[in-house]
Amino acid sequence: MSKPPKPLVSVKDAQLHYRVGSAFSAMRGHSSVVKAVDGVTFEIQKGESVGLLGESGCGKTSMGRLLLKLEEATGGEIQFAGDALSGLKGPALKRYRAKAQLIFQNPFEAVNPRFTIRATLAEPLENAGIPAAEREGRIIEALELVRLPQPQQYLDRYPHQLSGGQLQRVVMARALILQPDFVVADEPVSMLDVSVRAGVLNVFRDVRDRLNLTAIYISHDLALVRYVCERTIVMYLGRIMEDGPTEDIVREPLHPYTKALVAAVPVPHPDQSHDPLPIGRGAPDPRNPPSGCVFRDRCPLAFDRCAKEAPALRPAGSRKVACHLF
Amino acid sequence: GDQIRTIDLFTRPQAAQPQEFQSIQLIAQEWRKLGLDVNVRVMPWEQMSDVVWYQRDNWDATAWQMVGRPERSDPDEIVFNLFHSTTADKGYNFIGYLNPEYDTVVEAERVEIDEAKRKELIDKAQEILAADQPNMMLVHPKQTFAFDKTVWDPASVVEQSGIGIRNTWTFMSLTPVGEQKDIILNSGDNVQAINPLYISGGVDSWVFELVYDRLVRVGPDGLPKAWAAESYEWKDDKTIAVTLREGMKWHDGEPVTPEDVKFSFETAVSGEAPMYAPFATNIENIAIDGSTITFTLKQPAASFVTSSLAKINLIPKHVWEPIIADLKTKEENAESYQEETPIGSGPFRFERWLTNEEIVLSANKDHFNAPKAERWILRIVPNVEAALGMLRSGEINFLAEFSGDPQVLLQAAEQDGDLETVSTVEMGFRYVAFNNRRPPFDDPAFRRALSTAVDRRLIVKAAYRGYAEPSNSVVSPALGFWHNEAVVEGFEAGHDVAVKILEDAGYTLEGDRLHYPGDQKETLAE
Amino acid sequence: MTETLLSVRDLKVSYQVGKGSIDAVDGASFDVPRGSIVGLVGESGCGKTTVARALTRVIADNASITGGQILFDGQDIAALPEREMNALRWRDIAFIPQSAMNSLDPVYTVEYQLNEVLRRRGGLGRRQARARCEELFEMVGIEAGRLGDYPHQFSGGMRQRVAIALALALNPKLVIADEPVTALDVIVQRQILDQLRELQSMLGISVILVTHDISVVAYVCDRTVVMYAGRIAEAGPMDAVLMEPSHPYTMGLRNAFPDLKGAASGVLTPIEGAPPNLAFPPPGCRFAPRCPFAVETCTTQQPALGMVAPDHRVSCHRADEAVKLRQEAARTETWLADA
Amino acid sequence: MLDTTLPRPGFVARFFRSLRLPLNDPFAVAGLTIYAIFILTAIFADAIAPYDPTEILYTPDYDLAADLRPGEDGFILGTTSLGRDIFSQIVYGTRSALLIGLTAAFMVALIGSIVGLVSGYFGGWVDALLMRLADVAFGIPFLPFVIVLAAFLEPSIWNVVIAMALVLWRDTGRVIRSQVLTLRSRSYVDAARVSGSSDFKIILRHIAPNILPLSFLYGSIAIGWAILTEASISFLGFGDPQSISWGYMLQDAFASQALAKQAYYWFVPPGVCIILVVSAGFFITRGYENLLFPKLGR
Amino acid sequence: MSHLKAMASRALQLALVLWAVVTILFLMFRLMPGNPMAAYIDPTFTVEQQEALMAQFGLDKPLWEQYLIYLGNLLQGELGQSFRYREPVAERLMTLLPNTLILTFSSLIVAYTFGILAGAYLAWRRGSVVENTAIPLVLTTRAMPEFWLGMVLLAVFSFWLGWFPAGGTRPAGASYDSLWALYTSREFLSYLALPALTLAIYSQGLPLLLMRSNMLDVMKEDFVTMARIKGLSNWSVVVRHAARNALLPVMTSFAIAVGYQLQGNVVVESVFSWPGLGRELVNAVSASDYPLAQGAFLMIAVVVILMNLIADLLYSLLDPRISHA
Ligand SMILES: Nc1ncnc2c1ncn2[C@@H]1O[C@H](COP(=O)(O)OP(=O)(O)OP(=O)(O)O)[C@@H](O)[C@H]1O
Ligand SMILES: Nc1ncnc2c1ncn2[C@@H]1O[C@H](COP(=O)(O)OP(=O)(O)OP(=O)(O)O)[C@@H](O)[C@H]1O
Ligand SMILES: [Mg+2]
Ligand SMILES: [Mg+2]
Repeated sequence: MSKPPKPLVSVKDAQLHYRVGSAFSAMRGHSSVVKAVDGVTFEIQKGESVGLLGESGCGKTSMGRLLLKLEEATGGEIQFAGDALSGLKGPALKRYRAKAQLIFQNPFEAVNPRFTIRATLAEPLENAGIPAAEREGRIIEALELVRLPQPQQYLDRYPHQLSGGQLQRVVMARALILQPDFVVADEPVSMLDVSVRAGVLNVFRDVRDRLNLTAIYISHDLALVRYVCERTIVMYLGRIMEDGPTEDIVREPLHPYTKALVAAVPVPHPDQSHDPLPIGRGAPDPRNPPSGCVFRDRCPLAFDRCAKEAPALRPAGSRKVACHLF
Repeated sequence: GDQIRTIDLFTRPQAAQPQEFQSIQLIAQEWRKLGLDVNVRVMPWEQMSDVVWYQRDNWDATAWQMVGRPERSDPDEIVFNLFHSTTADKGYNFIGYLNPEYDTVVEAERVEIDEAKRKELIDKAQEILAADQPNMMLVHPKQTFAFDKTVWDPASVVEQSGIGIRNTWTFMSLTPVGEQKDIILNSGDNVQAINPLYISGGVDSWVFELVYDRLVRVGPDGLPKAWAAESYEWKDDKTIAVTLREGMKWHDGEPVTPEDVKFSFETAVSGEAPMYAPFATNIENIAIDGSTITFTLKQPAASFVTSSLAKINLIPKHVWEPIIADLKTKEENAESYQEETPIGSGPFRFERWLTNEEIVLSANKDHFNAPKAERWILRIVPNVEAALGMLRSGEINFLAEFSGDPQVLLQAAEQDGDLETVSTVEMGFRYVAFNNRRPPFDDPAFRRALSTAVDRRLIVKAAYRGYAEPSNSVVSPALGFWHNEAVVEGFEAGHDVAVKILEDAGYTLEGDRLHYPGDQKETLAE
Repeated sequence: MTETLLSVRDLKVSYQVGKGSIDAVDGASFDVPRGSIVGLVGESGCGKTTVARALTRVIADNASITGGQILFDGQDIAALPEREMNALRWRDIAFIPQSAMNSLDPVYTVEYQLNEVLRRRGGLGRRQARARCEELFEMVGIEAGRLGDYPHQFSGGMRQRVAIALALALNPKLVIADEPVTALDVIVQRQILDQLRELQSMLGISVILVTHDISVVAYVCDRTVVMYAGRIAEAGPMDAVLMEPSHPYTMGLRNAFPDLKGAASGVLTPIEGAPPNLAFPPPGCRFAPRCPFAVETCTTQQPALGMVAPDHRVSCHRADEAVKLRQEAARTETWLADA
Repeated sequence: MLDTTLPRPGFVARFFRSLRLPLNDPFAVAGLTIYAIFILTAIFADAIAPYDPTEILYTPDYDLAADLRPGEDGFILGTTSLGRDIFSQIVYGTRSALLIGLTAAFMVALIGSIVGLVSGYFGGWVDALLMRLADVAFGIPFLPFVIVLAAFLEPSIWNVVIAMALVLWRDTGRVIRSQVLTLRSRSYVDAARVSGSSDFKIILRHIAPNILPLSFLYGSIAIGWAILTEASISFLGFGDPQSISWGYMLQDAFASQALAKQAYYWFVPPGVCIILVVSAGFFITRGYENLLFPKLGR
Repeated sequence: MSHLKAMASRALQLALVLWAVVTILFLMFRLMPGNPMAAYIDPTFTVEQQEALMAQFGLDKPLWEQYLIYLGNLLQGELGQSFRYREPVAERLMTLLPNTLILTFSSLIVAYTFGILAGAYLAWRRGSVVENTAIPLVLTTRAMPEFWLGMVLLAVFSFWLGWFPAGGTRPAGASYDSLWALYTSREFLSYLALPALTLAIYSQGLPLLLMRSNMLDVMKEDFVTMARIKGLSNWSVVVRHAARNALLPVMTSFAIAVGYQLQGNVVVESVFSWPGLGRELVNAVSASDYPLAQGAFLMIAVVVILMNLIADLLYSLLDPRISHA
């Protein structure tokens, strides 16, 4: 498969291992390492938007944090526009901060409750050295971009005086105010009510297209990912299971895990399949992942080799799959 | 001259020494009226004595005290050790008082066996001190003790001159009137050690004076009285013959022999009991002939009977000989040796000691002066209020220490009805020591002025609630024979007197502050 | 229509806040037929939990049931003396809370907590209780060997299963499940829902399933009750409500949901605005401020819960125009125009 | 700094606002009122007190004015056994009590906050080192430490303050550290980092304001501790007789045998003052707790 | 493997903390003014005696050498010789430690029993008149200086009512076969009553307030609501579920309170003539008896450190979320 020569983001075998457990659990030998991200490799082209999909705890947020250098990778390499993130310091880091942004899951947590909307939005401008006189204009501009009508009225309000949907737009505005190239959105609508979700998603799609943003959209809901992203990466226990065009994945999932995932998504129609899911019960334990393929203990198709050997992420048609069956 | 620097005046904490503390507050206020800047510094005894004793050039004035002890019934220890030039460097003359005339007088007093002549010398010494005022004598406190008269027959209580009713004689003669036959008394201080070869805290001596006998004891009248000795007799001014009492027994049943006596005195100078050494160094030889023990001295010593024969505890040779031999090979000496059960020959036997709580002695019925009480129980009660409460509730029946206000005690006794109190003028005294080394205290006129500035009667009234005698002599009126009445009577006090002395000596007041006479510079201001 | 187990009539619940009060549930009426699953949907804060808790009569300290009737098996339990109500709890009406983590006492083993119900409330002996525990665990698909574990030793999905086991312990007639799957992943959610459905049909119990996700309703429920701002917007058989919604709010909800089965190019349409502040509700229809079809009467007059089809009730002044509105509502512009 | 185009409340006003005084809790208001009264008394002590608290007074007939009962010879609360005016002592005692209490509180809050902030925010070896230091401080029994310090330096009311600064930052430090840990994991801190704010700026802007009430809470606990400790130290005889404090008055009363003399007027007023000030601190603290951890309160 | 390593690192940590405390103590006392010799000052005190004493106490050696000797002795469990009492510090302190511990524990047990019950009750009755009057009262008890409280109790119950003796641990001259016999005797209880009551009154506030606020906290937890929905009795809900959970942090605060209490004892032991560590420490400090003061301080510090450790352990034992991780 041929690829355009220069990806904007390139992740090679990235790892993020957390050391967990207190002194006491350590005493009983429970001290352990959580491999939140364990050997993840992918590339994102400029202007592409990629969905990061997987169940809770599979390492989606961790991956996002790595990409934004909020967390230092414990292994592997991540490059942004050809520069390794691990080497960024001082002014270079500051420049990167202006180019890569994050949209948070819970808007109520993502803004300082003591800051007015104006102060919240002024912070990145201030850090980027935008003169005070220009800031107001930029703030209004950003709020208009996220379709917050009559932005002026919100400037002196405190976060709790806004609804969730409005606040999430503010969070988006903050991420966009410095006109970044790259945005990571971590489940930006999961805390919002259904009736307002659509609005935020629409704004996201819209802005992405208008600014030609490169974006990663993190979610556990395939329906949402499908709405926003043309490509999807499916993660399980810190690894990539499948990576390919969203429509292909929705239509014909290859990896057994993806199959279950697609089958499990509920639809708002009375007529739908009630067949049991093709996946075992139980939850993945990130502290003691199974040997070989991490999914094998829940996989209905697992065979001997799965226990011995971790499958590599290999091309399979339009996409890549990490499964011995492909 | 220069303005006189701020004078530091030390005192102990109010909680520990309320009267001293209050006296010092009053004195400081009077001195300030003279134009001095006085800084009262409160510190615990150990810190205070560290400065006063080991940093002799480093202080100005401090409250100090001498307590009454039976051995001090002879004035020699006080008049010599406190003021003689030989003790100025590292001894008890920490004030640095240097007066050759005084030195000669007290050197003569030491070796004068003739009482009348010695009395003259002692009087003279008191006069010199009164004139020089190396210290500012304050008061001889009255010791007030109390007991429960429903438990003890008041007639059996003995008042020892200069000491009070809390004394060995009382403990031996207290006669129960009812069921309670235990003497239960209090002390605010912990007992440190019960060791006949170690002079530790004051309370400790209450205990070992009962457990151990001495050849001589100072009697209730302040005069030495043969005790374990049947009798003693000066053969010449360097030889004294002592006859040991017959039939005495150690608490373990062994007989008390002249060998034991000899051993006791020899141990004092053996190097293993440094604190007792000074009391036996003057002995050249001890000879035994039957039950007679003959001490030959290196020099004549007027106070030998009181300060040596009545001081050295008699200890059993069979117990201590191996201990001393063992200690010779070690770094420690006998002072840090604590017997499991101290064995003496005294009127009380040691029973039990609970750290910081109580000590129990039981009557030695075999003693030649067997006590009437059954047990002697010392309770450690650091809280004065509690001690008084305990006396009233019967938890103790003899108040052996009371650092509080005597009026309170009297009032309590009156209310209670069962209590009797006895106040005795102490042979000890309270004073303010001046550092004679440092200006302006090197000037006798200045010292005199400070001393006269304070009306002792005010101190007696305000700090001691009337329970003290104003003092101007280190020899207490309690030692009737040695006390020089004239020095006290001739003492004039008052602000005006003090101002006049200062003016006469050339001190000037500028602004509100006192300045040195002439062109004298202040050399010690920081 | 099957026999009704529970009939809620004009229920009113209000919360005392400071000096004022919030009518969190303001005249809710709906029925729960025997042996059916009824979905209670609505967005956050519309009063779903308040209704669910009111049915158990264990409500917040500052809450009070200010009106209406709760007819359970013909008996008005809203008026029942506390002691009799307590006797009814769990034996007849059980509850599955949203977060099983917080609803299981962390310091006792799961077995202890099952036993507590079985023996104290069910009067079972030690042996019988043990057998029942094992039976229940088998029912919800957990090995009996894990009975002695503490709640924190289970994963989220398993804890939810434990909560289901606990709810079924005394064979209740009605199980109220307050958002039992909201905190769970899609796969686990699906598994739990399958389980719930299976057990419900096996035991023939009735279930009230509180959720804000109409997909969940679509997946398991027989009937749907849609709430909006403390009132019932629409109630009826599940397919009728979902496929032929008669209330503009329900129509809007349908538009706002992404659909994996639908066309890829579909556009989601939000309902602009936010639910009203319940302390100061709008005078007329509570949805009127966000409703693209609102007319004069809507802002002044409260609509009544009227019948649009047998067993299908809607509280909308324009309920009779439902078919027309439905067509209009399918167009995105309808909803944007009103922004 | 943030935005200069809009009028902003003055620094003082902002400071008080950020303390979030619990003005809706009746207890806390009572506490604040008590504080206010004592603070005023301390400030105007010279004007209020009729005498110097250490001056030994005499009656008109030149007798020592000792042991006078309240009201006698015009001494409002009577005199001590050394003839000092109790009312004046109470008034001046306010000064030292507040001086000790407030400085100790300030030190404890300041040091504890800095340690907590640095430790919690930066983590790693700085955290490890500071927390081991806290362990050591936890291993040092406080009252004995003050006694030793009082013996080490001279008796002075500042010993208590120094000891508290040296030892008691540990509680504040630990609590604030854990608070910082949770604050640090808030998304808005990440947001600030992503938007390019420096660590220092984040601590100052986003974290410090949030722990301010907590520092204040620990500060007000420290006020009580300091005053009580000073009293205990005085009682044990390690106090400073030069500066009259309530603790000193209590020990003076007991040294003068107030109980046996039934001189309640010696120890009731200072005792009541201590109880008032310390309880006031507790009341405020509780108001804060209700505010900071609202689920605790009712 | 990692098990052993973790244990070792924990032990090392503890040892480091102890070493730091020991070193601080050593320096503090050595640099303190005052001189142990002061206890011997007497008109008959000679120069030779002074020098002999200095040598005997090792005070003539340089500081670092004294420090090494001190550390060496400590490692062998020796705390040195008391200057004042001329006896081994360890021996002396060991006779006092049981008294202090029994006072501490008995008062804390009373305080915690009362505090927990009252705290739970007040949480249950929140908003009532009882609660509104009780809370300020409790806060006031914590605001009273302990010695003040002690003296007042002494005046009332001992001097005035005569119900309890005024000081000590036993009747004068009474002897017991063993410490155990003493501690289990009725007389001992009457001696223990007042000091323990003083400490208990002072310390009940902490468990009470803690219990109360924990209860209020826990009562809002879902599992308590669930217990209600399950139709369990009030008793079950409040005691089995709410109180049991609220108790956890209170129990661990017990261990830490022991540490605090040991410090507070200093004052109460002086008021009630209780032969304990605290009083000894105060005496030793004012007597510049370094070895004794150091020893007493160290002993208290060790108990405090141990108690902190026990608090940690206790929590992990009592809370299944930690113990069954
Ligand atoms: N700071 C941390 N310390 C230790 N472990 C962590 C930390 N952050 C995350 N983890 C663990 O790493 C794993 C991956 O977490 P992550 O938050 O990346 O998952 P996620 O896919 O975003 O999950 P969710 O959908 O719940 O947000 C989880 O097991 C989590 O418990
Ligand atoms: N204890 C309470 N005191 C005051 N108001 C309350 C209380 N509990 C709930 N409310 C208010 O009552 C309304 C209904 O709350 P309820 O919890 O029933 O909603 P819900 O539909 O369950 O919402 P969610 O989907 O968020 O769980 C909300 O506006 C809420 O703010
Ligand atoms: Mg996440
Ligand atoms: Mg709810």
